[in-house]
Amino acid sequence: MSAVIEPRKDTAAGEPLVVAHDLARTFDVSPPWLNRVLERKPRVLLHAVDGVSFSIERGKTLALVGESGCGKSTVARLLVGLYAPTRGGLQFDGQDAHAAFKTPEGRKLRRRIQMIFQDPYASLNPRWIVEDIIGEPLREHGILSGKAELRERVGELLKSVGLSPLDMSKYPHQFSGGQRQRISIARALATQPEFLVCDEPTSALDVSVQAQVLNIMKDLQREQGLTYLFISHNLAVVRHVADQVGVMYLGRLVEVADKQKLFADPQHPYTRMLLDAIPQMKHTGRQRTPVQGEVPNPLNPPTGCAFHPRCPHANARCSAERPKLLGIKGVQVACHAVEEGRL
Amino acid sequence: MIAFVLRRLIQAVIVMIAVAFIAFLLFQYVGDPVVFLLGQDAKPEQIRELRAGLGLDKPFFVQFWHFLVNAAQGEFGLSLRQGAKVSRLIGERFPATLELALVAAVLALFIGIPMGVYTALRRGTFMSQVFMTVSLLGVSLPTFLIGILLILVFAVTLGWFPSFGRGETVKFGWWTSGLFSVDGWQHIVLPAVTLAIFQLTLIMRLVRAEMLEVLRTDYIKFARARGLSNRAIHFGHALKNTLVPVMTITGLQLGGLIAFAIITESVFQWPGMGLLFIQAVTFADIPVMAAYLCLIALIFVVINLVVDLLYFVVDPRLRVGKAGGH
Amino acid sequence: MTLLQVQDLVVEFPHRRGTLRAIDRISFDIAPGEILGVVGESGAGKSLTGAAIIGLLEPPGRVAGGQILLEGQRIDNLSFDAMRPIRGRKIGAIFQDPLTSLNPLYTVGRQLIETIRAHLPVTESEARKRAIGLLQDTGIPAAEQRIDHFPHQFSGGMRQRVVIALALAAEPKLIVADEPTTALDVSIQAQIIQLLKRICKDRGAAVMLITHDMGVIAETCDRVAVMYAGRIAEIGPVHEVIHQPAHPYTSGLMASIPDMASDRERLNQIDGAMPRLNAIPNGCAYNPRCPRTFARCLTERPELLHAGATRAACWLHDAADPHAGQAEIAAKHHDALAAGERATPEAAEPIVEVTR
Amino acid sequence: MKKTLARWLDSDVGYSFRTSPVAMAAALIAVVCLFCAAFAGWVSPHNPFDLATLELGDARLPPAWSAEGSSKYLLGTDDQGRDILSAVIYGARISMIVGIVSVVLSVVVGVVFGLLAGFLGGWLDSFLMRVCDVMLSFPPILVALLIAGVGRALFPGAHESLAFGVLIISISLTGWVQYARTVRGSTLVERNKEYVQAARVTGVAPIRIMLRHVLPNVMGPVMVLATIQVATAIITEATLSFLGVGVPPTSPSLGTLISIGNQYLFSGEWWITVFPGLMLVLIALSVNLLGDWLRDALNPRLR
Amino acid sequence: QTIRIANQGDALSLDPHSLNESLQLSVTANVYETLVGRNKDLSLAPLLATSWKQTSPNVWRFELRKGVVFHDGTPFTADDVVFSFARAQGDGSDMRATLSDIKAVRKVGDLAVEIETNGPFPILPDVISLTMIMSKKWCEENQATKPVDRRKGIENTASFKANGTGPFRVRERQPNVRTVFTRNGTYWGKIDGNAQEIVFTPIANPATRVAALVSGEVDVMEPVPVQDIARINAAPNARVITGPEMRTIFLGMDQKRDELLYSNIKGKNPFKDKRVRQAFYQAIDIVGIQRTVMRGASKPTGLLVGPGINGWTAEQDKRLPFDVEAAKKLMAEAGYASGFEVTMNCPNDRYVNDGQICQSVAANLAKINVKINLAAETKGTYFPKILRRDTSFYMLGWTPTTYDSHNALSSLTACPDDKGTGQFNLGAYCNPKLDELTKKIQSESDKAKRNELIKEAFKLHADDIGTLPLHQQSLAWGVSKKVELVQLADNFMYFKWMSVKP
Ligand SMILES: Nc1ncnc2c1ncn2[C@@H]1O[C@H](COP(=O)(O)OP(=O)(O)OP(=O)(O)O)[C@@H](O)[C@H]1O
Ligand SMILES: Nc1ncnc2c1ncn2[C@@H]1O[C@H](COP(=O)(O)OP(=O)(O)OP(=O)(O)O)[C@@H](O)[C@H]1O
Ligand SMILES: [Mg+2]
Ligand SMILES: [Mg+2]
Ligand code: NI
Repeated sequence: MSAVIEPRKDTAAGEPLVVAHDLARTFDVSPPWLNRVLERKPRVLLHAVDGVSFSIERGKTLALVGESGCGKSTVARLLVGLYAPTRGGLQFDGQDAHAAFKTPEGRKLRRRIQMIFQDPYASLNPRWIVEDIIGEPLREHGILSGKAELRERVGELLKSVGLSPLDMSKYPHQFSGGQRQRISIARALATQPEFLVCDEPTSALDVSVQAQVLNIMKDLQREQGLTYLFISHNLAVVRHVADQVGVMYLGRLVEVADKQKLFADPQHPYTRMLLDAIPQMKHTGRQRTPVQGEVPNPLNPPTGCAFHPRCPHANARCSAERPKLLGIKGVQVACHAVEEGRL
Repeated sequence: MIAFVLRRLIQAVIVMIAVAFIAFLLFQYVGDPVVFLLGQDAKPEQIRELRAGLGLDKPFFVQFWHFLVNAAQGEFGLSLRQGAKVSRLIGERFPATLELALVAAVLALFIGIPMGVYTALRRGTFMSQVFMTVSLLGVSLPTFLIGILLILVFAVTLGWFPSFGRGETVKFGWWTSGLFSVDGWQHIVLPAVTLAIFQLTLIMRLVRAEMLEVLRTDYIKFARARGLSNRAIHFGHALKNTLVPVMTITGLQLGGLIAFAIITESVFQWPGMGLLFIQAVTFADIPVMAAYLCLIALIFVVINLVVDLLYFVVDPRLRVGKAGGH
Repeated sequence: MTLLQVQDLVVEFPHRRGTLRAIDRISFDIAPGEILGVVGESGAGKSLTGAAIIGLLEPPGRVAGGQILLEGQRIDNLSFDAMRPIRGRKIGAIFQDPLTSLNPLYTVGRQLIETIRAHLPVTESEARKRAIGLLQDTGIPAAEQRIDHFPHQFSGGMRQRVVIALALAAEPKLIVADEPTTALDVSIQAQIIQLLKRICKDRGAAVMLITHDMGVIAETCDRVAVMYAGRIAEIGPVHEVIHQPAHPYTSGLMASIPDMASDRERLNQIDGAMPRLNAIPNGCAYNPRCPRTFARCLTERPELLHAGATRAACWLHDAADPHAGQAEIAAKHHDALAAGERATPEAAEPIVEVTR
Repeated sequence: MKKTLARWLDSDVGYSFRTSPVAMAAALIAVVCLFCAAFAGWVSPHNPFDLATLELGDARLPPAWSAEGSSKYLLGTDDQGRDILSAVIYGARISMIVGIVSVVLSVVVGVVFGLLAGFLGGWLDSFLMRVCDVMLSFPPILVALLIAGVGRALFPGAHESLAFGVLIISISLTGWVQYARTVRGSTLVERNKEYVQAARVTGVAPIRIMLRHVLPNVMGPVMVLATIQVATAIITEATLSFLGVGVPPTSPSLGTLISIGNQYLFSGEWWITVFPGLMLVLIALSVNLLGDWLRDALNPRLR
Repeated sequence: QTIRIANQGDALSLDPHSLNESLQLSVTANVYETLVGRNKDLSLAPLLATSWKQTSPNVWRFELRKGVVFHDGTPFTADDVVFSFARAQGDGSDMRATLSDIKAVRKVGDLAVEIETNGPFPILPDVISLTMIMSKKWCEENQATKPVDRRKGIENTASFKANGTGPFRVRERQPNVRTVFTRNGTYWGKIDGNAQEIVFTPIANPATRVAALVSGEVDVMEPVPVQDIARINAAPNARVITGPEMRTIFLGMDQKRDELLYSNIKGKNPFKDKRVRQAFYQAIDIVGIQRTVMRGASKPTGLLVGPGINGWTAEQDKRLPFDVEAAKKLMAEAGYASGFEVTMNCPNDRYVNDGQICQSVAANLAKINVKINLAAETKGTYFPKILRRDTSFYMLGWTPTTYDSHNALSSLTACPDDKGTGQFNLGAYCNPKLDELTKKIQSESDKAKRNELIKEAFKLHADDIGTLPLHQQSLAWGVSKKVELVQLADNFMYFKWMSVKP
């Protein structure tokens, strides 16, 4: 390693870098106004994210897990400013991020916040070669301007994700799924952001490359105090990278806990089911127990606790009253059963 | 759906008013109708009198207001030259133009689309190069030249098709149709081909370009993997996915066919609106032009509306109000 | 008795600056009712192998050598039309990104019925009945209604099940499933894996399952092939490959899996990167990264050699020329790696360079 | 210069150019046409626009190779005694300027409006699309008459110098709509794709996203339309000239020559229309073939 | 025996009073008849009037034909004549202008009428040769007592149906598509031709018209583009009948303004100098134009009227010689040795090869260093422009509708006033002596004396070089070899003289 990495001076661990307060995002999926008037249909709102609060300390990682469609990506997009929140707010480094995105200063902020997208292929412009794709943030923020310099830097970035600098002049479609994902990781790392939102960054990578990438991310975190929001379906990975884990269900956080606690002693019934469904390396040919029941329709979410139709411990209260996220036994859980000590 | 249509119709009215307004602005420059209304021996006071009688001496906005008021009552006034109700004149001519445009459009679509598909599938082969090149003749020769050449070859030399007119027509109420007699079909062939040639080239090239994109998509690959026949893949799956841009352009072109078949109609003496319009322009027949332009605006609005509705038919993702999974 | 036999398959991408050999002489076979897992470095050529089997390499890619035999018959040299009845009917495929594999303009039912009728001599209504049955088989509730829905009306997991239903529509003998569960949460993943297993058991179909999830492999497969740089590094029964890997790459791979039990700060990793396809070193493709390289590895390409229950392409297992006598060039290096510590950071490829 | 050319020839696009005989032939034709047009004065044997040199007596001579032809006029003369060869060369110059400039103008306007409408959406979208509807309803002929009328009212006596402007503006004014509608449609799809969002997250300004990301991905149909429209614009120009709002008949464009010659098709003077027609076909051909090639070459997936 | 006729346009309506336009009148003249008609040589012929005479300077008496019935069977009487003249002079009629000199029409018996004029009016029979007689009864029954008024536009039956006394009846009428005529079995006279049915179709495009004739889809068509005459004559089944036409094409110059509107000469008007006008005249190679542009189908002229018009004489119809050198000298004398620039306005779809003629003229004038900026445009914009006199140099064609030179003199050469005299004298040429002569001609009833006056007037104008006469274009009708017909110089097409060879 040629360059000596100095830890950032202003890194005061313990102070939250990102604070999401009651973040919510609804999508208006209702038909146009005139249609509604004529056909007497109500507005249809989809609560993709419905009041999510968390904070991430500088240099730490919060992982989000949960079913497909529970709103993880929406949270991610809210954090990077792709969506404006319908409710709630986001503080980044003490300032209101969404207000800042709108100002010219927002560009500077953009540089500090980056995102790795869920679908690597879709997030790469099919008509650009890799050099331009990875170089874009560098150019946009005026970090590097010389063509040669830029090339060199892109080469380094490619190498760091296990690709060759010689791949620079290829187009995205000439890569395999995992290679594309690595390209989008390299792009996100290009501006050396402080906060990185990773939406399933390693889903298409084989374990060895995944290990490399995760190690890089860890190294960066250690050396530069990078902060991550990490979304993944792979609980083993989550367990490895996260400091804290948030479990989402239908637009809400149902449990937030330190990873040790969460994996050792899951509280919410959904978390428990999820952990049960992890495939095990040790026992080849074992049958797993998937979470029972169908995924609820987000347009018409169940009343009360959204999980109650699938929950073995549900009672009348669960179907009537929506549980709040409460601190119980050192973790935050939103479950009446846990609150009442039925579990 | 109804609401969608309703909204578009409201917009259509606005568009038509705008068109009428611009049309009236135009009329200051297309000539003076009075010059053509009276014979060469007319006395100046007769001319003045006629001008006043027609209201042509009034300020622009007054004339426009009168037009709007009349138009709102469904009355577009009288043709200055023909002295007949404009609505009747256009009504007489509309079926001819519409039939011609439709036949041409069908021709263009039914030849253009398969050719587009073929050239996309056999990209780079000799035959597709030939198609691509030859089709260019259709756009690089002016319509009047193509029309005359067709007449020269098929009417004069070979004597296969008649060179002018609409042939026998059958009357259904106010609608006259030439499509119910052999004679009528013979007459429509040459003008329809002339009109279609340009569209054909455009459609073929557009389909090819879109097909090339679509053929690379995952669902085409997957359709292949499912062992579907080539026909099902190319025409069922790939083609349908190219339709959105193709429909947009075809819609615009069909509107163009109806609206601006002027040259073809005059070459083949096709008794349609284009012929009426070109005469109206030469004689500065303001009411005819105004009504015609409004009608064209309406046609475009309707066609664009139909195209937008067809989007819904073709692409279920655009259908509102039926949202399922998410 | 084998269902599919791949012999010395070579896939190339002719490019104007030389030909890219993406798959270099791989051989393996699959028996009926068997699930063969395929794992390996990303970019190793797993998807291309699948595409080559079903004859759908994207141009300019092409099969440049070797042969693919299905039930003893060559299928790699068949024309598009001759291949058509085989696709779907004998080989079903699920691509790496199943979410875009459905034509958005047609209902799920139409696509199913069309596939069924392309292969089986049934009437429309029979096909429809069958399609509903398939959807039910894949665990889609209320299949009678859902069959008339469009793909965008399904959730991601359900869409994937539809794709599987399509791949199964004509009861193929072989299913090539390319990362069918990536990007799905564990719960849906479990459902899909169950489904695949059931099909193998019930119908005796074979599955080639490409995935990165070792958990899935362990749970599902009978045998595993490990690919590296366009070649097969190791192939053998799943338990042996996972727990007693014979090839150094496989060992590295297995060591890289994040362990639910351990709490180490860093994961084990194989340092370096897979070589670019047109810069594969002589001899063993893995030799630059291999902790146990010796002279022969640099010059001679190893074929698959028996190594216990598995077969590995590694000279370590050459019975005729046992490696014991050879000096291992990088033994020390390997020891450090095996100890779970990262080799000296200087030796590693530079990670993101920080120059603030 | 040499180096950049060499580098270009070595690039991907350059390579596909080198290996496509069709593209090279088309480029050759285009270069020859451009050269002739640019240096019309040197290339052509006569100056067809100089009325003093016209001899009525030499009118309607057939090409030099036929019996009555004169070696003075290689491709014959038209009804005014104009040398067809020279007229074609000079006419091509006018036509190419009109055709290319007006298409470029309408593409630029149409693409900008289409991008804005599609990318920004909202009332701007509705407004621009209704403007399109209005514009669609007007035949270019009428628009040209309007502009010519206004132009002449503003600058009386500036007929010839005005003609070009009027032509180009009126063709573009009606031409941009198609581009706008097509681009808008594709932009609506494209703007929601993740690579555009990725650029947003990176902090790329919306203008640059539109131009650098969205634009190249929506140019496919635009290229099809544009290359075809070059020919159409040239023909429209002929029609407009006929109505008297185009170039004056004493300096005929290709289109004008064709429509003049069109009257003589029956009477056997085919060369008056055939040679300009051929020239027009050649121009259209080279533009379209180059366009086809470029579209394919710029699409990385088709290489 | 059906004859199919194609013309470039269609009659706008069947109402014979609705439009004073030669095609309109030519078509309706087959259905309706006038009191006075014309022979094949354009001399006056008795039609519904058997004879006429001037009973006093201001009064003419017409004896009407006996035994004539309209197509619907109503007998023709003096009432119909009185009614028809009232109709033609009334609101909405376009024939009003031609009849403005008529004071009253009186019935003087069942079969005689008297027409009183405002002053002595020697050419009355010529003037009324286009006023067609309708049936009073029929018009009243069909609410068609007035022609369609464009302002109010109440359309009436006379627009679509016709009930005249003529040799042909209208059987079917589809405006702008076709009109079918059949022979009138109850016609009072003898019909020379054998045509039983006439199908009249408008075909606007000249090339299409030619094609239709050559391919045998029509039997007669008009006009033939001059360049296609040879081609049609070479065709096995058709020929072209050409003949002189009464329209004269000429160029006019602005001779009034002190500075030309469109020229580079500032502060003076070169066209005020006769030498310049003469130089222009002599620089124009009209024979060359006749040979190349008109392909022989024109007759170069030195007068503003052609043969067939009363007052035309062969001896006066002489041009100044074509002489570029002389023209150059004249230009130099006038002080324009190096020429000047002027804009020439020209229609491009009104007269035969009008655009090309202008181009050739421009090329001719280039030889005397005059640079012509040619503004050729469609008639729709051209005529309003030049009628505003917004021009310096223009082209015009003129047919005297009265078949008399006076019409040309008063419209084209008289000093313009605001009552309509000199209305088409767009260059505002003005010679008071000529005006005086014109007035005299108006009321002189002695034919010989009158012709002398006309001659004198033309001489004055020619000496002034007030206009640059070019030529009379020829009529060119394309006719199938099977068809025989008579071509008239006024371009009227009478079906009664058409026959089909068996
Ligand atoms: N732009 C949008 N318009 C309407 N609905 C949306 C939009 N984006 C997301 N949704 C809906 O919001 C919900 C949450 O979506 P999101 O993409 O955040 O899920 P996710 O947790 O990331 O799922 P996955 O694991 O499958 O990626 C889904 O029901 C989705 O359909
Ligand atoms: N069109 C192409 N042109 C050039 N090279 C290609 C093309 N498609 C794939 N490749 C190369 O072929 C190699 C194998 O690709 P393949 O998609 O089979 O990988 P994979 O094993 O499926 O990887 P992943 O696990 O990341 O999906 C890759 O290194 C890729 O770069
Ligand atoms: Mg997501
Ligand atoms: Mg893959
Ligand atoms: Ni190492």
